[in-house]
Amino acid sequence: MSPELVTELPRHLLSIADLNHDQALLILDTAEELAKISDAPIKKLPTLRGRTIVNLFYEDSTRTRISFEAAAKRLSADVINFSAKGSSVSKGESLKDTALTLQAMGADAVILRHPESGAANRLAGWTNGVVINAGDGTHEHPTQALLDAFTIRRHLGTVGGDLEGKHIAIVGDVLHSRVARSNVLLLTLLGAKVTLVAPPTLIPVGVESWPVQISYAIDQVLPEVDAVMMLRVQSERMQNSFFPSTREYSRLFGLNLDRMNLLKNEALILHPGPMNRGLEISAECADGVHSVILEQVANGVSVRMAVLYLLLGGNIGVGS
Amino acid sequence: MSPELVTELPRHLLSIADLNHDQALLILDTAEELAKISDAPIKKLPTLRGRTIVNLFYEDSTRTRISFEAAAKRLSADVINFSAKGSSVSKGESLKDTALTLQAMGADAVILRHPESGAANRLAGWTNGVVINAGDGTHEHPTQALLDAFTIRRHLGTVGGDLEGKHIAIVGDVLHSRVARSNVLLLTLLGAKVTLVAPPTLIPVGVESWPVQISYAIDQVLPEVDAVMMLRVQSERMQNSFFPSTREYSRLFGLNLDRMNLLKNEALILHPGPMNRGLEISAECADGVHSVILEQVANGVSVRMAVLYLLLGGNIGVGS
Amino acid sequence: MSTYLIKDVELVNGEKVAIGIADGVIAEISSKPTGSYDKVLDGSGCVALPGLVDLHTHLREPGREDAETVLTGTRAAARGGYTAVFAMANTDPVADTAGVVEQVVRLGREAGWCEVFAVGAVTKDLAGESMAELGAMAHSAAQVRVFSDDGKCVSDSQMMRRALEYVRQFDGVVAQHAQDPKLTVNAQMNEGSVSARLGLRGWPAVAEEGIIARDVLLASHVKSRLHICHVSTAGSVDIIRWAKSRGIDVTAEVTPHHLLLSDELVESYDPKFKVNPPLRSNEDIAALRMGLADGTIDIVATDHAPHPAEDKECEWAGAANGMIGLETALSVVQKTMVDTGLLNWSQVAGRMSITPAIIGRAKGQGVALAVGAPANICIYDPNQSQVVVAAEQISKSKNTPFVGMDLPGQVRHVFFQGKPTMISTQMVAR
Amino acid sequence: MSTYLIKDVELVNGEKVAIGIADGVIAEISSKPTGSYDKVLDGSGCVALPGLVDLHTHLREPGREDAETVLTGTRAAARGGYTAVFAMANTDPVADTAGVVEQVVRLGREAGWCEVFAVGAVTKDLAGESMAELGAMAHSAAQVRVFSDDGKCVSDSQMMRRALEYVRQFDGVVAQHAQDPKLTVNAQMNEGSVSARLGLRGWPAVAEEGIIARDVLLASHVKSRLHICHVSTAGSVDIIRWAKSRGIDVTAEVTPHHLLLSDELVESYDPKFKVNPPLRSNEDIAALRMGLADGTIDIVATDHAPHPAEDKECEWAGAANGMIGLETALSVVQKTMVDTGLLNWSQVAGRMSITPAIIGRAKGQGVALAVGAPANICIYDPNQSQVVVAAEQISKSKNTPFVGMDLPGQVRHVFFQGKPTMISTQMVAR
Repeated sequence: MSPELVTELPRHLLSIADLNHDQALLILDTAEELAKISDAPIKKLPTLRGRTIVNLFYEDSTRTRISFEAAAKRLSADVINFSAKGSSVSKGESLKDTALTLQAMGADAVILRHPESGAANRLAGWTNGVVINAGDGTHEHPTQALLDAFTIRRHLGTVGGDLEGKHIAIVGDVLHSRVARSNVLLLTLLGAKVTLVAPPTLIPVGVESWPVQISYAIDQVLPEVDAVMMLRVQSERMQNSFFPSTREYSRLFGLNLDRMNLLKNEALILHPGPMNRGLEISAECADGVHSVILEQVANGVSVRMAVLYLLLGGNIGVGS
Repeated sequence: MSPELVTELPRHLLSIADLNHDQALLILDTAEELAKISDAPIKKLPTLRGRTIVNLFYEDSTRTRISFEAAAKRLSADVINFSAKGSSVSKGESLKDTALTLQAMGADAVILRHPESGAANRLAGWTNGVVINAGDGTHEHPTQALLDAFTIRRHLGTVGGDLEGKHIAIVGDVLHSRVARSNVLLLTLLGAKVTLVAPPTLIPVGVESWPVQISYAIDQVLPEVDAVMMLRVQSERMQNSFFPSTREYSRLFGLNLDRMNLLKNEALILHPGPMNRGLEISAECADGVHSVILEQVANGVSVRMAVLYLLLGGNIGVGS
Repeated sequence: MSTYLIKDVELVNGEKVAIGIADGVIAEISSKPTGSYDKVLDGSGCVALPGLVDLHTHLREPGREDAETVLTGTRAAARGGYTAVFAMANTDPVADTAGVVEQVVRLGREAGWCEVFAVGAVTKDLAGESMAELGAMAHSAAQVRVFSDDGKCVSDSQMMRRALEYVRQFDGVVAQHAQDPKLTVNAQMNEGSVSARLGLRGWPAVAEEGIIARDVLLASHVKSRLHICHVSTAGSVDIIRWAKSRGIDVTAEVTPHHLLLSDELVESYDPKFKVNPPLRSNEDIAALRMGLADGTIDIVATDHAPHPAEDKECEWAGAANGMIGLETALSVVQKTMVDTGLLNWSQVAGRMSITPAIIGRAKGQGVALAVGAPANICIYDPNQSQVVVAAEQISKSKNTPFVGMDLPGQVRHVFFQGKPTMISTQMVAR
Repeated sequence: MSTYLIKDVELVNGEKVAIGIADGVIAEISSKPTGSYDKVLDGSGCVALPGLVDLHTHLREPGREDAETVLTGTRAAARGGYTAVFAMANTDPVADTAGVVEQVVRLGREAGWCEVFAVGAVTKDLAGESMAELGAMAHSAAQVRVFSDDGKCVSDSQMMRRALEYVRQFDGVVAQHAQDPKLTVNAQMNEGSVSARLGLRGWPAVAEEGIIARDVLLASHVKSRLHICHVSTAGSVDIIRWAKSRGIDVTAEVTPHHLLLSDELVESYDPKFKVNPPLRSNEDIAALRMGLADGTIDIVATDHAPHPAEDKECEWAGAANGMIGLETALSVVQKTMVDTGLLNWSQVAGRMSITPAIIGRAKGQGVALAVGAPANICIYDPNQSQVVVAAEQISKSKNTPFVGMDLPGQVRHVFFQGKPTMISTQMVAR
């Protein structure tokens, strides 16, 4: 892997839209390389020794924070966890002041999870360090999409290749899902066909400009896809009449045993977690033969290592 | 007074609109005749001996009920007071059943006060007796208008004549006022010019079809009128934002000493009562030299005697 | 199943034919019929229409069987020439679950007088606060496609938006009762010169028009299908015309009573003229007729609203809103639209049968008469006339505003799925 | 009072003249001036406009003097060529009493940079629940004629109706901030393809358009005067055009920023582009320009909304809505409307001075330049251009969205009631 390739990546990872096809593949390929380390007896590379990475989390997300932390530590970086409460919206310390503070403390990278869309973009404007978006509001969650694509490629694609010709359904609350936004961008960037399945209330107005198909009939879509990604649905959406009841949502859009049987044999079931078992996905599906949900978690560490490696590694090659 | 004239009146007195110019004058002239009885030592005529008149009051109005009762008794009729609670709206005995009951009891006339517009019209369809509207909702109160016209004529008009050329302002909550509706009809029928003065919120949409002028500036109107009739304003109208506050209402539309001084010397101040002193009228005005408010009350009995006499008296002449 | 031949009847294009009916379908339409039929009926002087379809009927069952039942209401519908009605959701319990809509459809099928489609409530208990299980109703045996809180307006704009979006997934339509509740608190009649005189609280046209304007804009924004119930004002017609010119997917209905009766009738204070939306001005009536003629208003729907006598024999404010209309609808349309030259019979068939069936996705209904089509037929004699007598209405309730009026036309024969429901103006026992 | 002669300036009709100013009025307009004057100013290359009138300015005083004061805001207005501004009511305390509106007008008079008219709140504390004492404000020394809850919508339709009716008694106008609150809970930007991509909660066009549609219908029903603040969507333009074609007494304004900036700028997530109503699509911008050109939109108003830096230096959702605009308004109008050939200078004078003064009943303002007219004059050089620098804005707040843009034109001299507030692009000390 040459230094030239590494420098192709953008400075920050704020959105999948910042990546082109080759850059996306580079991350996936690097993750494949780095995944081997996880299988090695000593799961550690010295690449980021002496670098300081801050996990700046304005939302609780143990799963994502630990994944980034593990990834950083396997690259020998120093990790500082900063669980911030509040935001400008709720009048805590301002994000800008926090950013300047972290920079003064010498943070090389800030991994930001924030309840407001665009927070990572704002942060990137206030800091010299690298900013990695670990989920901003209902905007994007690029490393989740990368780990999803990584997982799908491992099962359905070719090593080093993309997802050309694959058909993936994303089912559920697309409107409020940063996972869906990043995945739509990444999966289509990699050549896959994407179908969104959701009640029309949970699909954003303006979706016409997205390179996807829309369906309201999950039973018609499932037999045709190579993978189905179930999105978490928050039951409080009911109160805003996005749907009448969790019962109806589950009946119309939930993945259950009958529907799982509509899938092709080799089709995958993904879920970014945490799951609402019994709402968007039944236990049989979550734990069944199609499910790669736990693999997604494992792959998350590799993909995040790749991202940290490529954004922070500078001119240090793998294994150097 | 010939029997022919008497039979010219409509069967019921539901609305001033049922009267023509001559009929209205007949009532006023008859009231003048009957008023003399009030000055006689024995204030009683045998005209309606043996007749039964029911005061059917669905609203508390001691003032109007007593006035009708006195009028009926001076004509020797038997009076039954029936204070009904509720209506079809609030699910008491239905007005129709009450009407049929009264008819079965031999009532010759029903004097109806009711919170709903049109109740008198409905009653007239269910009974053989005479119906006199003593105020129905926000529709009409014909005897009030007759007593107002009677009072004005006594001061400003000619005996036996009408109100041709007189200019009368009606100030206040025209929208909700049955007094205003009856007065607009009667005063203009008698040749007077009528100007309504009120905030636009308290003038009904559709007023363009009324034979009146509209003004929002009481100070401009007062110097021009021969009489000003102040309407009762209910302070709860404020809650529905017909006006912002009683303070502002009073400042913009209330009759106070300064405004009273704008009146011509001979101009009259009328009020149908009960007054909200300090809101639509100040004490100085209510009790001042222009006020004929107490005369209105006294004249009410004469006018109501005339109405009962003419509607129920059949072919029995005055004093027979 | 008996077979029938209706002779000497005119099609809507004026062609004189005989129509043969066998096995539930139209077996032949011909000037020289060749089939043999069990019974021959006289169609002379009559026009043959596809069975009428009413998109807006209150059958009152379950809950107010004292006013109407599915059986009595559909029988009245058959008498009026209808072969399908859409039963509104404001029953007790409200038709806001799969169970109730399936029950209503089943009662209709058992009664056998015409087809009953159920309208589902948009919000639970018509309360306007949370969405009913529209999907459950759509996917139930009742196959609901029309959703309405009729009688109440879906006034919360966000709720209306969500409902419009949500029904798109099963090709549904939200039928809006357009009435801004804030502008019509305790409203009694059209706000205008008559209400000013009568002292009855006004129901301003803007309360209808403002909601329609908002809803066409919402439908446009979320690209959904919207239907406007009982349009009653000139301004509403204007707004719908504007919306259609912008390509917005909106349809609209007008009732027979709004085509004929004006608010001047309220001068009597007789609640038989009390209806919601209220009777409007003569200018409104003229605009409604023009709107129906030019297609701005797509259909006629009755808003048949039965009420027992005691709910009308009281003072105006205490009386119930509503008028029955199934049995007189076609006659009123003839009087207001056909005899005035505004519509021909082909257009009447469109506005009272074909288009309502399309809006409601009523399969097998509203099909133009043709060989092989379902035998849902209304044979109507426009040359008769009759004075409306309340007691002669076969609806369980008698609250017709047309009582005493001389209305043209008479339904002579009606076939529903190949079986007669009326022959020679007489109901056929089921 | 010194006398002035502005030489070699063009009138809006292209005529080259000199304008003499004495005793607060225009003493002469002539190609060969005869009077003698204390000072002579160069007007070459400039067009002479009547002093601009802004119907929509947030001066923030009382209550948010950290963002702007009457003094700083009117000074910024003078720099932008304005001789009158209408100060919006959403101060703290709210301008919902005679006391506050009189205070604001008095502060304006003391500052002396331009005339300040106070806008009164429609409802007490802008809460939308009960009517403020509109009559008291109208009859106060401030002589309020424009009433607005700007920043909040008078969303209750009955309240809006009453307000429209009530202000008719003193020839007032209700200026509506059209925003259906139900459709815009926590809304962040225009709802469309950009919001879909950015994951920012949508502020749908229909939330503005639905209120405008309702309000023009209300104004029509009660025959009152309505003004629509900061129109931002193509649909709104269409509705207002429709309303005007029906003779409804409605006027409307557009802001400079809605004429120039689109929602694509939000891709930066930089809150300097956060404003309410939000920046819209390019189709909307095109429609707004056409609407302003053809008179559907009557005027340009700035919605000058100063905010301190900390209210913008945060994540998008936490940032305040609003942009300053007084100092750049004329340049933006030149760029979007004049340089594009959509308006000539005479029409600019109409839309930025004469008509806003008429709508606001601002006596002595918005008077076309003529001998004897009040000397409220803006001498503007359309041939200059300048890059907008935030720090150079003299408003107390620097939140201009135009920062870094090269805008045409420069205000050279401004006279307010015969006294210069700006000479040769320099503010004149008061």
